[in-house]
Order: sequence, then structure tokens, then C-alpha cells
Amino acid sequence: MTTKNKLKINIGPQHPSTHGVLRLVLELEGEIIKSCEPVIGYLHRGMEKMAESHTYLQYLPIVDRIDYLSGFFNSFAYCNAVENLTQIEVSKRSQYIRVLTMEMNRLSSHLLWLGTFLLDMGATSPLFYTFRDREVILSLFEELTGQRLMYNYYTFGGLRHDVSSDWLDKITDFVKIMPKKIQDYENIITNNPIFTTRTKNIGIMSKNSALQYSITGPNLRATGINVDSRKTIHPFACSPIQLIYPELDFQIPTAQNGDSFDRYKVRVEEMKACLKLISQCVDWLKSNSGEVISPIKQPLLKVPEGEFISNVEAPRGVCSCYVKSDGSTKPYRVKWRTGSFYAVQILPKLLENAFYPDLMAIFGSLDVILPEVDR
Amino acid sequence: MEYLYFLYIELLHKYNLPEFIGMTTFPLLPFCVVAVALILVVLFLVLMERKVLAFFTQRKGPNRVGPWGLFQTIADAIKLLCKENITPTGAEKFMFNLAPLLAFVPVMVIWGLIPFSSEFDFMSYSVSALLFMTIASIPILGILLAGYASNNKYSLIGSFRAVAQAISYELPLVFVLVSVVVLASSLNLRQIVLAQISVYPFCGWFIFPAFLGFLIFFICATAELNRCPFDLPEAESELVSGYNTEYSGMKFAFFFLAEYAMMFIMCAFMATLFLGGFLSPFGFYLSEKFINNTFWAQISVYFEQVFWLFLKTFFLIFCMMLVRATLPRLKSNQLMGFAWKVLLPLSFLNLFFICCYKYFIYAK
Amino acid sequence: MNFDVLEKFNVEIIKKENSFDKIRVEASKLCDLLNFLKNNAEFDFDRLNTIIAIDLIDNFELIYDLHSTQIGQHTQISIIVDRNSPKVPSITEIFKSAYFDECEIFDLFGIEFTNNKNLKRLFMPKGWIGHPLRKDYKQTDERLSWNEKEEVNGKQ
Amino acid sequence: MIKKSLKPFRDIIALALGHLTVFKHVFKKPVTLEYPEKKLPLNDKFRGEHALVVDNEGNLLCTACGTCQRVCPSFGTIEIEKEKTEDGKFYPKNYTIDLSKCIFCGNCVQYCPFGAITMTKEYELADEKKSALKLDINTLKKNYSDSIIGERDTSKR
Repeated sequence: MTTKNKLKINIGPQHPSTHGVLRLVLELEGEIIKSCEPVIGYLHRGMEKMAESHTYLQYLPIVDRIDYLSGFFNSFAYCNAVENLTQIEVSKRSQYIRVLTMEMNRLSSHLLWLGTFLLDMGATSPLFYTFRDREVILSLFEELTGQRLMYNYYTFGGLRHDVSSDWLDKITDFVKIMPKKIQDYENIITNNPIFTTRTKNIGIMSKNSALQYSITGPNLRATGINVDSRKTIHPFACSPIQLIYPELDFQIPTAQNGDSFDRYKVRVEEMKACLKLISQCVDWLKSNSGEVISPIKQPLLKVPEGEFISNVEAPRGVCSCYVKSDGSTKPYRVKWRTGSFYAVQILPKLLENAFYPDLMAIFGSLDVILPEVDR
Repeated sequence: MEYLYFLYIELLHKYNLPEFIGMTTFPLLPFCVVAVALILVVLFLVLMERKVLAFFTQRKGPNRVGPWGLFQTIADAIKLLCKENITPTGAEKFMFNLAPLLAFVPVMVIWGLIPFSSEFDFMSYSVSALLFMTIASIPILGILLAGYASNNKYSLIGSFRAVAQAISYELPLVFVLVSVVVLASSLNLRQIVLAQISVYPFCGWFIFPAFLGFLIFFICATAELNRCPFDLPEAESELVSGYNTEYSGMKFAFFFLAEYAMMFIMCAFMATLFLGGFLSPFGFYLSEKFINNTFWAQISVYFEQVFWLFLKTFFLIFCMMLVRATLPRLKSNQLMGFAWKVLLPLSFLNLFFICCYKYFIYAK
Repeated sequence: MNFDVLEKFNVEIIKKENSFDKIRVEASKLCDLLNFLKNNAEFDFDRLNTIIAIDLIDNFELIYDLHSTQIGQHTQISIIVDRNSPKVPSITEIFKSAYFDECEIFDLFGIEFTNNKNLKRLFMPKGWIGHPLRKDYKQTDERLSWNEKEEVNGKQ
Repeated sequence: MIKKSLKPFRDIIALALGHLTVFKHVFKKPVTLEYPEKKLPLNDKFRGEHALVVDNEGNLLCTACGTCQRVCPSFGTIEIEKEKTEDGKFYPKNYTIDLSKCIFCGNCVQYCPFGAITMTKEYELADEKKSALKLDINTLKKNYSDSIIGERDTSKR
């Protein structure tokens, strides 16, 4: 105890609701949180230092592990940066497959978030339903890439191998049944009075503070700012390589208040938008063919001198990968910018004078994942 | 009862045992029966909860130990028994060890108050409904003690919550009980059940005049039992495990046992008050119809009454499990507000309505 | 993007591609420049994406990656920091998100941010010796030698 | 005003809908996979334990060129002892893969210029001893022949 009437309490690093090894030092006055200090670094693996001792290709599989729930996004950010530095063209078909897998990955990541968020709030069943559906996606990924989480599917300039038409058919089936499942989650949760009173007007993030704290992704969109790097002119990167997002028809869901409920709502709507994108990609892939295998065959890639930063709209906000090359086979410096890192930073502000149970409603809705914070 | 006592003394005489042994041990026998029955019921209940929750979430539930996992809880109990009993260094030793007993023993006692059939209830007093409520609120002391003695902040917060919750939900609970007492004109639980007999099958049950009361009672009972959505004292995502964070082994098993036993007893109490207790829903007993021998028919009626009570109880428990599977947890201030602002006025309304009903319709 | 207005800050334009630029400025003028870029309606850089630190052997480079949400522009502002006395003005007053970034850079590069009140190690433990992301970093801490000892014991 | 007074009813309907939705799942088939008895079907791309490809005459395709070592992200996983035959061809005298270091990325398979290494569908790799996780050349050969037959003797390790 530091001061009178205040209870100092340590949440974590091992705690059921911190989704990993985040440590929060709280000062409670009764059940009201007076101050909060996040302590991170328990999962620091030195991803950036590791890059300096690995060649470009060796570093590629490791990248998936930065955010293990959405490995494709990290892979893409890194591949995109290296492709831009070396000026490799990526064929349209492989771009489409990349978008397809990335959107499916976003869906699976949001499903896991939904389950664990509701588990934190005390609802047990939705966890199992979301995991059941996520399992379908993971099985599809396993069929495509060979593993369920650490895909290592993208290579510089393309993909490891093409998708089969069987696989595309399976996705079509999946897309057909998924809206019903999402409707089920919404039936259980969205209008539930306990859930709404626990999340509405809790953890309100204003537009200004969201930008001040560099919040991105669904958390930012819940405050009413319609920003998505998928929709800007050069999606994901300021590069000559154009992605195919402009060709696709999709809406970016936004909300107004920026509270926990809006963050929930935005993510659920985003799941529906993902399904739309997936079915469009599948349609394109079924009617068009092309080469996906990378033109680069040699394992030792020499990247010309230069620097590049590529931005991806990952499920947890913008994921940027900065690569600086000095012309050798190893990157000179790689820097990762991830969404959760900044979401942790805004926690003390959101938690000020909140009730202790609100901690779960706020922290859960921010969708923080710790390997991404610590890297 | 006297007949049973007579039989017991006869049995002792056969083995040449003096009568005073019979006099002293006979009152203990029902308690032994109760204790064994309770533990068996709890073992089954834990399995049932796991199975039912599994069915709600498209899983299979425990199915490794024994057929359909029937012995799973027994295996768990053995595991808990074999575990080391740890008392943390910073804990108040005496109180730390006392707390599980304080939570467990009252539960064993009130189990005897439930009328299982029209003849056998182990303890029958003219004020047994009141007694039930009184003893049922003792385990909360055990929880408070556990939280205080553990020297753990999570436990402390958990036990504070438990006490606050118990106090605020006790009030609507008692007011609904009063309305039932008004309907039955008795505080004796057996009399309350017998007052629910009517000409038409199951129409006399108190759930029909006091449906609102039943809902309030169900909610408050869920809160009293610290079950989801009112499981704040042991909210896993907030307080790790609440008041029993520091407990392990057999001491934890006591808390666990008390929790599930209390759940069964609360549901049985609810069935007694609102769903006609041991009464058959058909208006007649099946054994009366199918067994011709009058003596055996009478005996089997008692067992059938126990069966009906258990059936109703398990139905209520199933409802509680469904609630647990669906709802998210409430927030502490929301919980208080709900009790004082919604449930208490509603229970007054219920009481007022019941009094009018009793005065204008039922009495005539 | 039009950089003519920035002349009073003595900016040096390093790279100019479509909606992606890199400019260099002196460390002392960094805060003024960022303030100007943030509040000027023409630029409207309202979000600091990240701060990137690079060890250039002779000195450090810090890159401030700015985004504007409304206009959709990106820019990078780079400053050069002397290796022997790495001190940079903190920008937490302008962008609050910079706090963690600055702590991270202090932790991994040893660059000090003046007037950042609560500068601390973010990833590494409190008593860690050295700054790991420097190119000349070598693990010299004797307290960590248990790691190797154990390996020797394991082999026996 | 009307909207506000209707709120309790809407709440009750929402709660009932939620309970019904959960209750609905009782009648659905369980999705549990009883793991040790039943296993998910794996496809050919699965990245499990490694194997060295042996051709029809029983010779290894591997020429000990070391590409797999160079693309492996985890240092020291693959160790090759290079040897020269009498007719001037290189072959691996010993080839060890340390499974405790391997991250199963599949780079070695992808970038092998001779297609000499593959990954089997074997994924139950836990063992009591750390030394058992070091696969030498004979185990890797055996893995390949086992993976062709499709069944494996798990008791050997």
C-alpha cells in the first residue's frame, strides 16, 4: 500500500484475462481504479535484433510469429517492403490470393477476439462457438499452407504454391454458412441488456485522443474516423505495386461513440465485410488463372541499398514494417510498428476512474495481443 | 418416525445391544443418510453441470472415466483428497482453516429441512421456512472469513463482493418467501407443500399466482449461490478465483462441495415453494394406480414423491445451467442497482398482489 | 507535397515520391517542425505512426513517421543524433503516443530524450547492461552467465 | 418516451432470444474430436517431421550442398557432414536435424535444389529425452520409407 485507502493490485503477468503476459499495476479505491500502469516486455523476443543476423529469407518464417493470430499480415508487410526494395513484380493472381488469405485471417482473428472478449465478460458459450468456426478457417489454412498458425506461405514476389479449385469450393461453402453463425453470436450478445449496460459508455475514446495516442484499426474506426489503409489510393503501401483492394466492393464499418460497445460492433460488422471480400476474391480466382510462383528461385537474395516502410491494415490496427538495406544479404535494420503497442499505451487513460470490472470490458474490447506488443 | 425407531430398537435387541445406544444413535442416523445422499447428489451434479454445458457448446463433456464419464467427479475428488493442504505463510491460520467448515456445515444442516415426502422430513419445525433462510445465510460468513484470512487482495475483494451481494439479494428473497407464506398460511415447509394441493392437477402450485415472485426468487437464488451471471465473488477474468484463490486440496473441495450442495438445496427449496414440492404433477401418484398391494403402494408413494421433488429440482438446475451458459457477468454496481432498484420494488409489488389475491379470490 | 513553406526550418529533402516523402531537419528544430506540420491545415499530420531509430555506426538516425488521416499523406522526418552524447528533445507534448516509442528507443539504443519525465526501460529488465539494438552491442553481463553454466552441466 | 418505456420488454425478448440460441445447440452434433483415438485428416502439404528422400535404388538424393542450412531460420538445426565418393560426387555422411530447434517453416524443403528433403505427416514428436529429438541420417531415411508406406512404428524412439 502506497497511500491510505488505496489498494495496490497487480494484474498479471500471469492472469486469466490479460491475454498473455501483460502486467498492470492498479491502484484501487474500493472498486474504482485510480491509476494504472502497464508494464510490458515479458514476451520480448528481440525480433528486430534477430533480423540483423538472419538473411532476408531466413527472417521470413520468423515474421509470422510477431502476431500469431494474423501471421499473413506480418508476412505481407515484410514481403511487400522487400519486394519494393528489389522491384519485383507480383502477379495479379498471387495478389488476389494474398488478399483472400489475409481477409480470412482477419476473420479468424476477429473470431478469436470475440470469443475471448465475451469470456472475459463472463459469457462462456460464445467462446466455443467462435472457436468452432475459427477451427474451420484454420483447417482450410492448413490445407493450403501446411500449418495452422505459422503459415510461411508468402515469398518474395509471389507465393509458395497455387491454390486448388477444391480449396476454393470449400471456401465458398464456408462463406455460405458463416453469416448464420455470426447472426447466432449477435442473437446471444448484441442486445443482451447485461452486455449493453456493461459496454455502452464504458472506455470512451474521443477522436482526438485516439489520434493523439496513434490508435488505428477498428479501435479508431469505432470513434467515427473512417480511415482504412485498404481504401486509400495506394493501399497498404506507398509503392508502385497496386493491390487489388480498389477493384473490390466493400464497406468500412464505423461507429460514433468510441466506447467498448462500438468497438465490438465495428469488429462484428468487419467480419461481415470480410465475408463479402472473400467471396469476391474466390469468384475472381475461379474465373482467372495466372502464375503465382515467385520468379526468384535463389535462396540468397541481395537487396539493393535503400529503405522502405510498408503499412498493412491488420486486424489490430496498422502494422508497419520498415526495412533498411545496405546492399548485403541481411537487412540492416527492421522495425515493426504494431497496433497493440499503442492500444496498451492508452489503457491508463481509458481506465481512469473506471470500475474494476470495466477493466475487462475495456481491455478486452481493445483487442491487444501481447507478442505483438513486445515483439 | 416412531415406527422406524421401534424397528431400530428391535434390530439392536437382536444383537443384544442396550437400548440407550439406540436412543443416542437414532437421531444421528438421519444425519448420516443426509450427508451421504448430499455428497452423492453433489458428485452427480458436478458431472451434470459439465455435461450440460458441453451440450450447450457442442462438445462431448467428460467421457474418459467410466461410462459417459460417470466416475469423473469421483476421480476429481480423489485427486483433491490426495493434494497437499497448503496454508499460506501470511494467512491467519485458524480462520483460514475454519472458513471451509463454516461454509460447508450449514449446508449440511439445511438439507434436512426440505420435505422429501409427505411423511419423511428429517427436521420439521413450525418455522422451518424461516429457519432455512437463517441458516442458509451462514455460509457467507465462511466466504468472508476465507477472503479475510487468505491475505490475498483478490480474495479480499472477492469476499467483500460476496457479502455485499448476499445482503442485498437476501431482502427480495425473503419478501418473496413472505408472499408464499401468506398464500400457504404456514411457515412449515410441509404445510406449504400440502397447501398446493388442488382439485385440478398442478393448478394449485404457487407459481401461478406468484409467477413474478418465482422469477425474483430464481434470480435472487442465482445471486445467493454466486452463480453466473452473478459470479462476481469468483469472477475468473477479474479476480482469478475470488475468495478461494489461496485454497487447495481438501479445503477447496469443501468450498466446492458447499457451493454445489447449496445449489441443489436452493433449487429443491424453490421447487418446494413454487412447484408443489413432492406433489405429483398429474394430481395422483403413479404407484397408487399401478401397484395393487396397499402397503407397498403406500411405501412406494413416498419414493415417488422423492422422485417428483428431484425431477423438479433438476429442471430448475438445468435452467440455471442454461442461464450460466448464456449470460455475461454483471458489474458490481450494476448488481447492487439491480437488487435495490428493480428486484426489491418488484418483490413488494408481488407481495401486495399476493395479499390482494389471497384476500379477494383465494379466501373465497 | 509542397515543402516550400518549410524553408524556415532549414529542411533538406531526401526523397520525394508520390505521397511518400522524407525530409531531414536539425534536432533542435524538430519540435517546431512537428508542431507546424500537425497544426497546419495544408499538411494536417495528426498521427505519429512510429519512431524508427537506426544505428548508422557513426551516429544515430531517428525517423518520425507521420500520417495524416484526412488527406492520406505520409511523410518521414529524419534527424541525425550524435553517438557520443545522444540527446534528443522529447515530443510527447505534441504526440502522446511517442512516450512508449521514446522509452523503447531509450531502452534499445540508449538515446536520451530530454524533458521526457518518466523515461524507463520498456522491454529489457531494469538493471540490464547495455543497449541491445546498437550494432556494437555485446552481452557482457556476468549475471547472465548461469545460462552457459547450465548448458555445460547439461552436457555432463 | 415510448421507446424508453418499451426497453424492459425489448430486454426480455433479447434475453429470451439469447437463451433460445444457446439451447438450440443441444440438438446439434458435437464437434469434439476425440484426439488420441481419432485424428484430423492431413493433406500432403502438412509440415511435420522431416525425411530424406531415397530413390528407387536406395540412394539419397541429397548432395550435401548446404542450401537447407543456409535458408534455415533457426541456427544450428541442420548439421551436415560432407563426404566425397570415389567418382567425385558429394554425399552426406551424416545429416542431423535437431527437432528441438526446428520451427517447421518448411524453408529447407522449399529451397532444396534436388528435392532431397521432405516433410512427413508425423506431428507427435514429444519425447522424454532431449537426445531423442536429434534425428540422424538413418532415422531420416526410415522416416521417408515409413511415410511412403503410410504407417509408422512409434515405439522405436
